[in-house]
Amino acid sequence: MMKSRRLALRALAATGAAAFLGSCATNAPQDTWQPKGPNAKMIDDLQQPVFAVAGIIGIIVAAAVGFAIWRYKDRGQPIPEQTHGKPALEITLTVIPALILAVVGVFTFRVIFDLARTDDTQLVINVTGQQWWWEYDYPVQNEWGITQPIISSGQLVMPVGTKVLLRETSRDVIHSYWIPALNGKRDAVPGRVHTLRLEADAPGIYAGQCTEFCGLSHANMRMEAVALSNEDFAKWVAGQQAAYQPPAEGTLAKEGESVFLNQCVRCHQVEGLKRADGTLAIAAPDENVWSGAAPNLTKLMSRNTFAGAMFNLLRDACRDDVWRADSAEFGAKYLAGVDETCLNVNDLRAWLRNAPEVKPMYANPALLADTNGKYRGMPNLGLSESDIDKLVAYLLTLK
Amino acid sequence: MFKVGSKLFLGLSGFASFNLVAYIIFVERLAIGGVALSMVLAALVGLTAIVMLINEGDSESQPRDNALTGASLWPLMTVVGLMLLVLGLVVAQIYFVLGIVVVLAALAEWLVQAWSESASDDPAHNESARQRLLHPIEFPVIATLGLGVVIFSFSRVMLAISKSAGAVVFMVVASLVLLAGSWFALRPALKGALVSAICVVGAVGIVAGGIAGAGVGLRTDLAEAAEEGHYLHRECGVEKSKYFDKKAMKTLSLRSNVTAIIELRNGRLSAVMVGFGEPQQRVTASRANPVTFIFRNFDEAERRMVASLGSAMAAGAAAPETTEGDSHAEKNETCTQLIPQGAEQALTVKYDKPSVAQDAPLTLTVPGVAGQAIEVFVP
Amino acid sequence: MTTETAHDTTHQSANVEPVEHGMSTRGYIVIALILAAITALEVSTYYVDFGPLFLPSLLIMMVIKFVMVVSYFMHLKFDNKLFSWLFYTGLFLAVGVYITALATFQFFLR
Amino acid sequence: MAIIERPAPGIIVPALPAGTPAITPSRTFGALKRPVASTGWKSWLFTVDHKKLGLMYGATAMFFFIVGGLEAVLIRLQLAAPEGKVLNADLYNQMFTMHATTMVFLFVMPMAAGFANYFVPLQIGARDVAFPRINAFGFWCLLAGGIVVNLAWFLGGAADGGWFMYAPNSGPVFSPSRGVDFWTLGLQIAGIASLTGAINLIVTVLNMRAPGMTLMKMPVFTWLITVVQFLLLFAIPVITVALFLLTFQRSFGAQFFDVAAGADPLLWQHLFWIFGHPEVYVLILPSFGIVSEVLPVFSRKPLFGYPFVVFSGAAIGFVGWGVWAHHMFASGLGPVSVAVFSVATMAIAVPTGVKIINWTLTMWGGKLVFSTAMKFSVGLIVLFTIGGLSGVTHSVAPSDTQQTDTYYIVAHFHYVLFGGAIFGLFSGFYYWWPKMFGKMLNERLGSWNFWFMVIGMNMTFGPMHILGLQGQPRRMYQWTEARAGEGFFNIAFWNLVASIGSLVLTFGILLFLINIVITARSKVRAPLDPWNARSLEWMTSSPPKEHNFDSIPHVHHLDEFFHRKYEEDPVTHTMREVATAEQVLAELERNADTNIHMPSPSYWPLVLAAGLPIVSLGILYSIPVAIAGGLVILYAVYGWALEPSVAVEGDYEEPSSNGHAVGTTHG
Amino acid sequence: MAETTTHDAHATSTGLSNVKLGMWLFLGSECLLFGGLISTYMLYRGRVSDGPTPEQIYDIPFTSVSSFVLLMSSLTMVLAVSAAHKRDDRGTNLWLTVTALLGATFVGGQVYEFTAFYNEGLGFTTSLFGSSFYTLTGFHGVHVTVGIIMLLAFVAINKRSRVPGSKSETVEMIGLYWHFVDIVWIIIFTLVYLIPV
Repeated sequence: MMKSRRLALRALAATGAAAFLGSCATNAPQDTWQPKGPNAKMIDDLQQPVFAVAGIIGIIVAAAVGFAIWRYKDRGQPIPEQTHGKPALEITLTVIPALILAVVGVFTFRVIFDLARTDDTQLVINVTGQQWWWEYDYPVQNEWGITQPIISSGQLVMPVGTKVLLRETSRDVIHSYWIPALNGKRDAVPGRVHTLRLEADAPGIYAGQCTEFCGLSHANMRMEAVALSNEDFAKWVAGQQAAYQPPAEGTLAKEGESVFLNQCVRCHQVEGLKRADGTLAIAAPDENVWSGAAPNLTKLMSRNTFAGAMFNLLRDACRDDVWRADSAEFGAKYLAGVDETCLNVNDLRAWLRNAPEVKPMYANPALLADTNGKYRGMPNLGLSESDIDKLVAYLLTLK
Repeated sequence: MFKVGSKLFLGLSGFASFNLVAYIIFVERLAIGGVALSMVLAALVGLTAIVMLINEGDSESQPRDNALTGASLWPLMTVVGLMLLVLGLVVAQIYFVLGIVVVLAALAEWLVQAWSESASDDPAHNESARQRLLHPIEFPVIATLGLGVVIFSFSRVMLAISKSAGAVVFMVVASLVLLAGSWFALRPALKGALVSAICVVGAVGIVAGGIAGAGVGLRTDLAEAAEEGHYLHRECGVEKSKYFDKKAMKTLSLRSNVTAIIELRNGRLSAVMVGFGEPQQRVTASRANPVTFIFRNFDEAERRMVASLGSAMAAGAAAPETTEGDSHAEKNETCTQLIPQGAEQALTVKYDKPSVAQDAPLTLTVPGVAGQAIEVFVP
Repeated sequence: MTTETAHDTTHQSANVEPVEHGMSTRGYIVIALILAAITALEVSTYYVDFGPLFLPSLLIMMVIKFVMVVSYFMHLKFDNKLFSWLFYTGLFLAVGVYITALATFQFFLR
Repeated sequence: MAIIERPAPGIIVPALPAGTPAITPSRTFGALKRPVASTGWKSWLFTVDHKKLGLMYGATAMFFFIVGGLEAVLIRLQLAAPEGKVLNADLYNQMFTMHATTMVFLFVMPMAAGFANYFVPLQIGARDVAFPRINAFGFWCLLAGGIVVNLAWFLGGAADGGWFMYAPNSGPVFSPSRGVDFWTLGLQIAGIASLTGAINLIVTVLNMRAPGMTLMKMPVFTWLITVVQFLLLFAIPVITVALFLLTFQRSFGAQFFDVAAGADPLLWQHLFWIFGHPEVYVLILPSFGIVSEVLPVFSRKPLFGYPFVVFSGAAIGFVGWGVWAHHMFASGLGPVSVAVFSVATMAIAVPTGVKIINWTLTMWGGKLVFSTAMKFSVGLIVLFTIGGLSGVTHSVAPSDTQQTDTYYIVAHFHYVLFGGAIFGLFSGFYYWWPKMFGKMLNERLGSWNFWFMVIGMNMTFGPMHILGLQGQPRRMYQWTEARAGEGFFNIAFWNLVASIGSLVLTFGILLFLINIVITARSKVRAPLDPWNARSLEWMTSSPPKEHNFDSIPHVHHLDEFFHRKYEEDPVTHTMREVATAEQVLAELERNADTNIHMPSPSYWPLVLAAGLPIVSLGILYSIPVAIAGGLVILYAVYGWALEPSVAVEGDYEEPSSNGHAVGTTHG
Repeated sequence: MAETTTHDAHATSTGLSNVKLGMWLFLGSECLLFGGLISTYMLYRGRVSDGPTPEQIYDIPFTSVSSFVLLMSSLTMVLAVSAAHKRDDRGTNLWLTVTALLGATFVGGQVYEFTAFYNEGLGFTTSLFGSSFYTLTGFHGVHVTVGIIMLLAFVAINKRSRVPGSKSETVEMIGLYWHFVDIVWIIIFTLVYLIPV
């Protein structure tokens, strides 16, 4: 009897208690109960009462069962009358939950349609998922100063207080885009264009993760949405559109550029990068990678992450500095990008040394028969340590 | 414990396992042969088990010397199969496979017959034993084979004659069947032999027709179509192409969430895209990813939409899905069919190279509508 | 049916199982002819332009044919209602579920 | 004694005319005789007895339960700490795919099928199911399917696309191992088992009830099993289509899910979930049925609102067809579809709630006896309620977009399926064990088993609510410290708790296995009516005779057995005993039917089912093998078609002179 | 295959035959199977990334005739059932054979159609239309073929008088299956062949 009560209490702990404690004690970056934008707020406002009602009903049921256990335990009482039920009571108890749900249904309806609006968009960003990273592509929108398309990956940068619409699609399997603090998730389905509204109230970084199982490195396919104030966003746009600055002759970085041209440019595009003969270097990921795309590295060091946001470009201390900056300072800190002192050299070098070892991918040449020899993910390039030194130096210039 | 039957099967199983081991060691591992031999072995072991399990039904002590051995077709069939096998080694694999099938079938029949003949003293019962074991496999196999031959012959006849004649022949054959059936039904006094004779004549006729049809080959338009790939032409001009534009689709069912809808209205092209309030003149298409456009024609004339695929295409790489990649690939464009007013069609295109690698901008145009183009930007 | 005439009809009829559904051979042939006629009409839509009636008329003819075969050839009309319930449950479930599923491909943006 | 009604040897021998030859032809047809043994392993291999098949279903399911459970433990070990190294990503993906597949298709479904097979005929007073050979065929299909699915472990890796196997991730490029092929073909074969079983049981229930048993006098277990069979009947063909499309794509190059050709990956999702959602009810309703049997027995009181329970079960079965897209709220169906399916999903909560209310009210005012079976049933009410309520929270579609594909969902369906389906099945084990084996499971150990399972289950799945709401997605082979957060709700702590809980749970289930062994070794026979039960299955010996009932009882009441034992006192409305169970049985025995015909065992179901995996392997490895398998199938079908359901006399062994049957001893 | 048990000898609760009830349940289930295949086709019929479109290769006159033949086979099937009920063995066998032959004609036509389409450039892997068309009509064709084998097998077994259980009921079951295959074709003929013009 006592045990059963404890059981009932456990039941409460599982569903109900989280509702009361949820708002005060947590700091998990993907908490679904801490909306940071109007879309997520809409969802939160809808779900909190539902959780509360569900908790209360759970308590009532558990209490009723507990009471019955205590009250009607066999203490030698006679076998009771064989009653078969009371229809009136039954119907009442059927109608009450139906009514509760009807009320919930009405509110649900409204929120569903509000969240599906596409006619009040202020900024459109194309988002393309592939195994196991996201590509962000800002189509030309002169009102935002985007006069030529910007292609980025790893971090989605967006202005604060703006109705951003993501047009999602995928290049291979189904992925799902999810920034819990800004909105619910929406699948990126190959062959289809789906929309997702995002809007952030304050500058900052909002974490998310791919939530549709997408193969080996599903767990490592993360995303971060960076909200900047409008001025900072304009600066970011200008920075992204800035012309390519080749490294100075004779530097380590210049040698790195030629390593890049030999190796990396097969898949990775750097806008404005020219070959020795003066022609533009055009990456050909379509010939080497199954998804036909690899992250565009033009302004790599303006981002904080690499390899599908699995690794940080910043050392932990520098990263914490950016993540925990208050709204006023955040923009400046973020736009500072990555410099040599803050660069997370270890992870970057490990990645360049042997990418499939640190992130599970289909890069084993023996298993590529089904893809006509194309990789799924970055292969082991077999770079020498000095090549890696040069490359790191070069990558640091991509800012 | 071990009696004649089980000894035979045990011996066979041993032989098969020896073969399998030898095959794996000397020939190759886990190829078709290995699988087939393993299956044979498994089957033999199973048979052995069954035979032992059911005790073969006979004890050795029973007199069996008076059992008569009947004439048998199966040794002959085995030889035929072996000949096919040898032939197959020389000529073509198909005979080899056929030979294996015939040999196996004949051996199986032979084994069962031999076994059943010594099963008991009573020939009638022996025969019924054989039937109980083999009829379940003989009936369906013979029926399926017979049916297959008739059906295949019939289809060869249909393939050889012209399209309209085909429908007529089809009708005639069916009517004949129906009429013959009705006739037999209405004349119950007809002799069974006559009925059988008519059926046999019919079957022979169809098979003969089939052989003749196979000799003739495909009718001309089919042969041409097969050779020329009629429906693969992509002549993306204003004019109607003979096969490709035959009966263009008027509706496009169940298609949603495309990249852009390209509308032709009053001689103007525009792209409607979700998220953009205004119709656009420029579309961003993600690189190396199949993108789908819907073309809607609101003009009176029949129109088609043409997507240029860029110069880099000619350099090689994968041909887009919509072209065959043969002689038409160098045009580097693909298109919808000519569609009338109010109709729509989808076009799925894959741009492998970015716009910067192209000599000229990638576009969506409509032949016959001058000065209108939607630029496709591929980052 | 006339096939019986040559046989010992008295013996035959004595053995006839109670035929629960009252269709005669003639009845079946009439049904078959009607079905054939509808099929001919269906095919004619391929040659003659029915205009806006095209789709509804084809669907209606399809349903009529379907119901006729089920009711008469499969005896559902004469048989126990339970059979009808079981079969039509499956049928309507299939129609409802699949049309709903296909409809979801239509919504949103064309 | 043979189950087959045949003249006793004593009658036949004198009937032989004098001077009959010593060897009669019929005696020598060993290979061609039908199997007739009623003892020994052959009696199991070729049996068509619904009770033997039920037990075989149960044993198979139990085996796969252990397999699936071990897979689950490995998953939890991997996730106990950040950057887990127990499994690599590839193996982890296979593990969670096979865990779900095994638990759904190879444990809960067959276990429920086992109970259904065993008890539905008994509960309706029938001697067997309508199609005994098809019943046997179904079991062998299930076994063959289970073997084929798991064979992949040894042939290059199991399926790795998740049990939902979303296209295009299940395509040949993205899942290059053979695992998915084995998975599709194995499930296809197991699907045949469900389909044939469904037809069989529906016909049995409709056609073979004891006289007087109207539909509304059927026990609730039988009712809900019938609803389940209807769900299977109509859901299995849908997954069959989906699996065929996938097989054709993977093995023959069809383009169904090839996006470059213009395919729409959502097609798979629709087909899968049109099957998948009814499937959820297929998993849970049998347990609802068991609970609806157990609660009245141990409350000494009829089920409260029997018609409501029955009709709500039917309503769940019906509405269950209109809610599949709630698994796809994040898939981009568009707001109209989402809104419609969201409301439909809320609607289905109502009949489910009705059941919970009725169970609670059944206990209300009763005389509650807390046997282990009863404990599991009460546990189900509470735990399922939690799962049901968390289900309501994500019927609200916008809320679901925050929760779907996170651990919150994992928590939800484990409360529903573990706390619901599996607790129900365990309740059934403890309740019906004496009926099936004539021995009681140890109640003391049972109590320990129950408490370890309750605690382990809540420790494992309770924290997953928190993990999910804190944003931990499902199907991650690793989680990282960087996104674990701090404070009370940090992901690291609760992952560890869940992993420890899974070990507690494992120990609880181990206790059950120990209990089985102890019980099997015990010599104590169970009393005839250990629980003071209410329905027909207890109105026969334990275990039941091969023909179930000596005479088919005439039914006058719901809870017929109870009403034969007790009568209502017209004044006080309390019940008084008028007959003991033994007396009721003796009455039946006195009126035993004289001429009981039982169907004979047969080889063909086994042979037919054996052909299917051969075809499957043939499709994967070599077409000639598939053709050989096809021939086996043809052979079996014809053998079957030519075989009468009751063996002809010649198939029986003649008694030899010393009175022992020839051929019953074999080497 | 129709299974008979000794229970058939007893009266059933509903008074209906087990086998027939089972058959109708099976047919109800088959509705969902063909529904799925037809839906797949409906979704994909217009998706031609390569090769011919439906309108370009469908041969309506031929298909009309072939539908007609299948329809007539339903008539002969029903005559066979009726003969079986009258215990007219000759009539039963005769009409069953005619039904099987008409079915075989239909399947022969389908083999022809597939071969012709293949030559015109529509392979199983050519386009979504091709994959879904061949899958749908192929499944139907397999059903017809199974029906033909059932019919012929029954005739063969019947000639040897070895039909277990009730003969007329077995014929009726085969008949139900055969008619079902026919009504599926009625739907396919309209939805697949006639409508997408």
